[in-house]
Amino acid sequence: MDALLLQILNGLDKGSAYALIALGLTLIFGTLGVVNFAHGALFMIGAFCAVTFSKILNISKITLDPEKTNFLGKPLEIKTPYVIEWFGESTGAALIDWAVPLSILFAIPVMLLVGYVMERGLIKHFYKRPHADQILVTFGLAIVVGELVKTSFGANPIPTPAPELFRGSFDFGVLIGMEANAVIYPFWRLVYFGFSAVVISSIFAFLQFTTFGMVVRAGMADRETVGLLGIDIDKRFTFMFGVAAAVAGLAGVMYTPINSPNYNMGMDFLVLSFVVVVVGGMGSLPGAVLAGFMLGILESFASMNEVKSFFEMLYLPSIDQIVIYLVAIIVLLVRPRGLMGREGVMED
Amino acid sequence: MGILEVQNVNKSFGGLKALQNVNLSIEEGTIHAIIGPNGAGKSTLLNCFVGKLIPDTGTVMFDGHSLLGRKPHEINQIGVSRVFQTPEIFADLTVLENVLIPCFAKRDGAFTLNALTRVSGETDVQEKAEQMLIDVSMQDKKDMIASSLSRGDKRRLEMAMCLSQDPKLLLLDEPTAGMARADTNNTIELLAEIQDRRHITMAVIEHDMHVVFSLAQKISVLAQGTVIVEDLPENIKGHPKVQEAYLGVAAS
Amino acid sequence: MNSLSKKDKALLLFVAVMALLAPFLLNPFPTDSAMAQFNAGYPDLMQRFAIFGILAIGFNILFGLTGYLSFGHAAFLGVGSYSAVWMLKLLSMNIIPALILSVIIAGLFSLLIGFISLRRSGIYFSILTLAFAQMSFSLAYSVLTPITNGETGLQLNLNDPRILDATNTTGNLPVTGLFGLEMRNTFTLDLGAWAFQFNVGYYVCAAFLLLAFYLSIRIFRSPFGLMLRAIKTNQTRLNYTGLNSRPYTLAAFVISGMYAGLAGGLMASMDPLAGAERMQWTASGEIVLMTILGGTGTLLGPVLGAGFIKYFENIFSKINETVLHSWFSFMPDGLNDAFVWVLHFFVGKGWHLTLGLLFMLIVTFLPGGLMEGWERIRDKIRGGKGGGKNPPAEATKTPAE
Amino acid sequence: MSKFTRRGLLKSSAVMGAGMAMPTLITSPVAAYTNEPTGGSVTLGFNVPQTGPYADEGSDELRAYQLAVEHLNGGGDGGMMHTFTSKALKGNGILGKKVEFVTGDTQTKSDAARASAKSMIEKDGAIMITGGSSSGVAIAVQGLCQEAGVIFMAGLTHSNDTTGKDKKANGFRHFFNAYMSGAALAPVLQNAYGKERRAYHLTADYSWGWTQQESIQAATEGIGWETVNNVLTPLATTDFSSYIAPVLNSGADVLILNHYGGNMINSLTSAVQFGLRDKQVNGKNFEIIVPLYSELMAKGAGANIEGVFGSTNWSWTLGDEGTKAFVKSFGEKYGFPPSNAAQTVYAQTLLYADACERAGTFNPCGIGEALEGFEFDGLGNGPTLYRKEDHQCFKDVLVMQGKENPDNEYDALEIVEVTPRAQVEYAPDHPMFAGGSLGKCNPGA
Repeated sequence: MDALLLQILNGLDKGSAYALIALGLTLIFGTLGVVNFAHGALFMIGAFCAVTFSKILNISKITLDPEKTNFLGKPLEIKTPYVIEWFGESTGAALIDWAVPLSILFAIPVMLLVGYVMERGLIKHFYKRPHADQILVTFGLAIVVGELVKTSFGANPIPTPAPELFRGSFDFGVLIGMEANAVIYPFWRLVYFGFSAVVISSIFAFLQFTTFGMVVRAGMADRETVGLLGIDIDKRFTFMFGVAAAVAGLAGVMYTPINSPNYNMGMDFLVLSFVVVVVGGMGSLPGAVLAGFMLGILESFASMNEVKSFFEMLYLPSIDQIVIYLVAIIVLLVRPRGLMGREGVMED
Repeated sequence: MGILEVQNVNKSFGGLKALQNVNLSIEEGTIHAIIGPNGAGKSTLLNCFVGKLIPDTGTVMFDGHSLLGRKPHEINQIGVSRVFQTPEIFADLTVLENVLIPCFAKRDGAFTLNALTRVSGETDVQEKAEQMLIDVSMQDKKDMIASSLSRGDKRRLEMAMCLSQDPKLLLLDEPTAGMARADTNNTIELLAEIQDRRHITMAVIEHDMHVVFSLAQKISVLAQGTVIVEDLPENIKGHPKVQEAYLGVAAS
Repeated sequence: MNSLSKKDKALLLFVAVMALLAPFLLNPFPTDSAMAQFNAGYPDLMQRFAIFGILAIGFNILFGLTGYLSFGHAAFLGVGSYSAVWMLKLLSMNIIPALILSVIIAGLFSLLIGFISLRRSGIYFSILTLAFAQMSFSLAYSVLTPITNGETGLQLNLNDPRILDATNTTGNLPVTGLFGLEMRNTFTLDLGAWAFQFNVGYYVCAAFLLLAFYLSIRIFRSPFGLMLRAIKTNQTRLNYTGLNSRPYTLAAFVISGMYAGLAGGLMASMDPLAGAERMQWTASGEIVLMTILGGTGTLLGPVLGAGFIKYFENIFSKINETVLHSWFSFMPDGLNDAFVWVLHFFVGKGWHLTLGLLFMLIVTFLPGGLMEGWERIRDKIRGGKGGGKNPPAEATKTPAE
Repeated sequence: MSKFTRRGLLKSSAVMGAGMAMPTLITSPVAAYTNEPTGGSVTLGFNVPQTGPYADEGSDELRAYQLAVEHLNGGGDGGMMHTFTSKALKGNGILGKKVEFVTGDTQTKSDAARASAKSMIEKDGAIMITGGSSSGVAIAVQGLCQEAGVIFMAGLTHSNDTTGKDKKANGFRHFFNAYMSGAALAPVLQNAYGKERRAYHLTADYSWGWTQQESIQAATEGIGWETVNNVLTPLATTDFSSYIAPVLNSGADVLILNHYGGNMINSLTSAVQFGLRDKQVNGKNFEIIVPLYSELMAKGAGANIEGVFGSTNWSWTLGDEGTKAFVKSFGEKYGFPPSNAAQTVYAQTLLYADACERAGTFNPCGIGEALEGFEFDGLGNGPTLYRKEDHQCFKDVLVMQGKENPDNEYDALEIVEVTPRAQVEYAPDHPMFAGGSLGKCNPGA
């Protein structure tokens, strides 16, 4: 029971990352009709916003320590971050410690700008082109962005820890009346889950309850008609592209303490997020979220030893290697348009 | 016995009864028009003929075969062709290729792995297709990409594609919808000419009364999912039931 | 040969001449010159051009004609390779049985996957094929290691049975051959400052490329090919024309799967190792990119696209700073360093960056891929009188600004 | 100007007669071995990952290779050439020929690595291939070099198979292996954590992971530890939470992570997040072990590695003369200390060149003989042997521990113990290495 609960928590956590990325991807599909292979890159850019921000906070004044020497026998350089110089030891250290959450403030404008530039500068020219061309150009963009990040930050993962306050874990089991140590869960992962819940519900609320959102939804359903009503739908779609980029970016920012970011993380998530979107059904936002959480939870279950040995008895060893794809196949065979897909979206 | 016999067909979508006890008989060699106000069930009925929809109850017999449960391509194989409201053609292919495809389908059936012969070497099919284009006077446009044709030419091409299969029954779903007057008249002429020369049975769904009364030899009036009148054109004009059905609609 | 039109015969002849003269054409720079780095006329890369050309031609029969975008085609390449290596291990170092088995197994495998995946269309089909290929990759890398040798890839061993071959007493692995003709044999022609390499394996691959290309022309021009193109443009009309699209798409899928199997078999025949990575989604993606880059639905485009990507992968990745310095050695030091500094982002470990940029540039400015570029150049040369009767389908689309 | 010589396997040359349209073909004598250098230079092929997750490791290897070439050609301060016990190298290239090199990208994929190595051999006339950052690649390229008839000096490869079931006569490995990691770690672990421990393994689900898990399990069971479970994790896993979560309730009090690179960074980060190291199980502190360390992994894992034990091939913090000389010349050229991958490939390049000098030829068979059973010192790690039977190198192995509060990013690991060579030696027919044979050396041609 406690093992199941643990894996449900894990699944929700993985699912939140999948859902956030898939949500942005579906927004772009739905509003602009563009297959965006650079969406994983947006996630990665978000993560590197956090890295950059913490690097900025760590810009240091260098003084030489005449007593100590470095490995070459030269005087040792002592680095004091300017924020500590300026704000004092405690405030400065706290700022550095809170780099990841603080970088959200940094990432939102950056991601909106990235989204805007990407849509106006490139994607716009590909609305009427075949999906294959869109794939090629966005994939090219993803490679370029990845390589630029690699050139500036290297290929090795960069540790970006959560604030001291959220490091480590707490006993979730005790909270719900189980025995001690039964369900231990890391703080930050809970923060991540909570954060994504807030982002997802804000997006839905925005689309559901604001006039802007309603127009966008109407545009997703029937772009031409809304255009005929004299509404400049293009501007709104550009904005939605920015929003989708920001959602992916924020998912990336908050993900950095869970896994140290590297330049290739976008590609790792790219294929998976496409599977999530398609299993959810093309053009359906709730579908994307639902599929994200469903695949996250199933993936977690599949890694349980009991589940693995059960499938091994059925001559399906290493079920955790293939679970996502197997589920995708089954869902698509049972439900032709995924969980909640609309008819006619990307079916030809 | 008509070539197409529809008996007691019912079809509902959720609570909405789209067709109720529809009976219809289309005589071989005639042009039969199905008219009715918007929402009368004309398109639903047509879709039941071609395998796109399956009626809840009732039978649709064509030339001795039941059409129910057959897929569109199977229904075509037994001699039913269809013209769509907006022409469904192979937009990326040339006009000639558009006509070649039905000719091959007629000759080779639903699937043939004919991968190593040359299209241009299949002289029988080529000749047939070219002749068809001459028949609809499009031979000078045979190398154009179909998407670049005018709307009237697209309709003409679609008919040529259907006719090249020598169908026993040609279904036309609002063949003149959205056409300019001149194009409409051309289409009427074309259909009349085809009828004259080939004696193909046609079922026409049409809004435009000018088209209906220029062509039809018999007319069925559909209202609220049932056939209210089936008669010769001259008897349909001024028929009280028809007036009743169209009142309000006709007024606007 | 009445089977091809004059134009197609000319095209086939052109490809044949190019393939025959590739060792010269791909080696334009003298061996000792600084530009020799750009030479691609060595056996391994020429073999790869031919093999990936076959792969892309096959993929184009599916994607270019029917519009069904398979994102899992690398699985068939991998299956073909594994089958071929197993034949080389068990039966004989002669590549013929290996190639036959790889085509058959890839055909069967694609029949199975195609049968299931083709129940859906559009992106749903793409994801189904992707899922199957990723499952194949994951399993080949891990649990199927007894069959695939996982991480390392399936290799030959000294103590493999090879029941048809004479016992090997040399203490070295036998080499692949075609009835005694060794694939690795290379004849080097030193002509002045140039050295041209003629490799048996390459010419075997080139022969298969020509065969594959020839078959692809036949398919393109056949009624079957016409039906496939019809599927791409309007399935509704096709169905109302009495044709069942499923067997057509499945046949195209299996044919292109067999092409991929042949390519995989040839890869294993040239270099007897089958790695699991050739089934990964990135490998499938590469096939898609090759085809789009070259020109989807054109006969020659996919071959060009394949050559383009393989050229960058193998040539640009090998240009390092030392090579750059040697190119600009005629410049004064500061300028030399500046040039090297700028260029080093695009070569060596930066070759991905160049590739990504070129993808973007080509698709933005040449909507029809490399073939469109080729046609534009040809039209320029002909001074506008070209154009031809059948403008490419792409020409009707709005070009990017 | 770089010069690239290219030689095929069947040698022919054509002489262009002045003004003659037809070349006259004259068959020249068959070369004695593949890519026999004929000009004034010799080309080495450095095949390292330049794209993908191990690109930084590849860059570090390339730096070391360039340094080695510089030293071989008499440039720089000569580095470890002066501390090397064999004095055959004179700083005038190899056998009087200037050393040149070509580089390629393995992409950490067997296929790409082989393609890259082939192009070096076929196009650039490379006489030796070296490098790499994973066992799969090393084994694949080693096989290729055996077939092509050139020497392969494996880079970073830790799997037992490289000099076990997949060993080849033309291939040599300077790096240590999984068995050695286990043998070196076991006594340290026993000292630190006692004899009664229950270990839970998470293992990357491919052949390197399996051989390391097998080796570590055998070594830890040798000191009385119990193995609770071994769970295989897919290579593509990025979030290990679902594998880490059940560990705490499994009754285990030690977690062993048989992961490398990004996998290891992510699994260790997850394990620390789940608070495993703050817990007490069976009345003992819960511990984590990472059998194979690298400097880049330590850097990527950040503070999470504090106190975690592992092993490496070499460390720049060693105090011997060879290490000092190498760290000095590397540090002065690049501004930071070298990684153990860098030292491995540097030492190998020198060893290869030295073997050529001692053998008096570039013929792979001659070089093989010169390297087989070769004993030397002065390249770091103390007295070292290249064993004849399996071409595995035997030398001291370092047990490392993550440092608390490191001074800088290059100082994240500290040496806990230098395990003497005798302790990590094993018989050539040890069951973990059984099943293959070297075969005969192949000079190609």
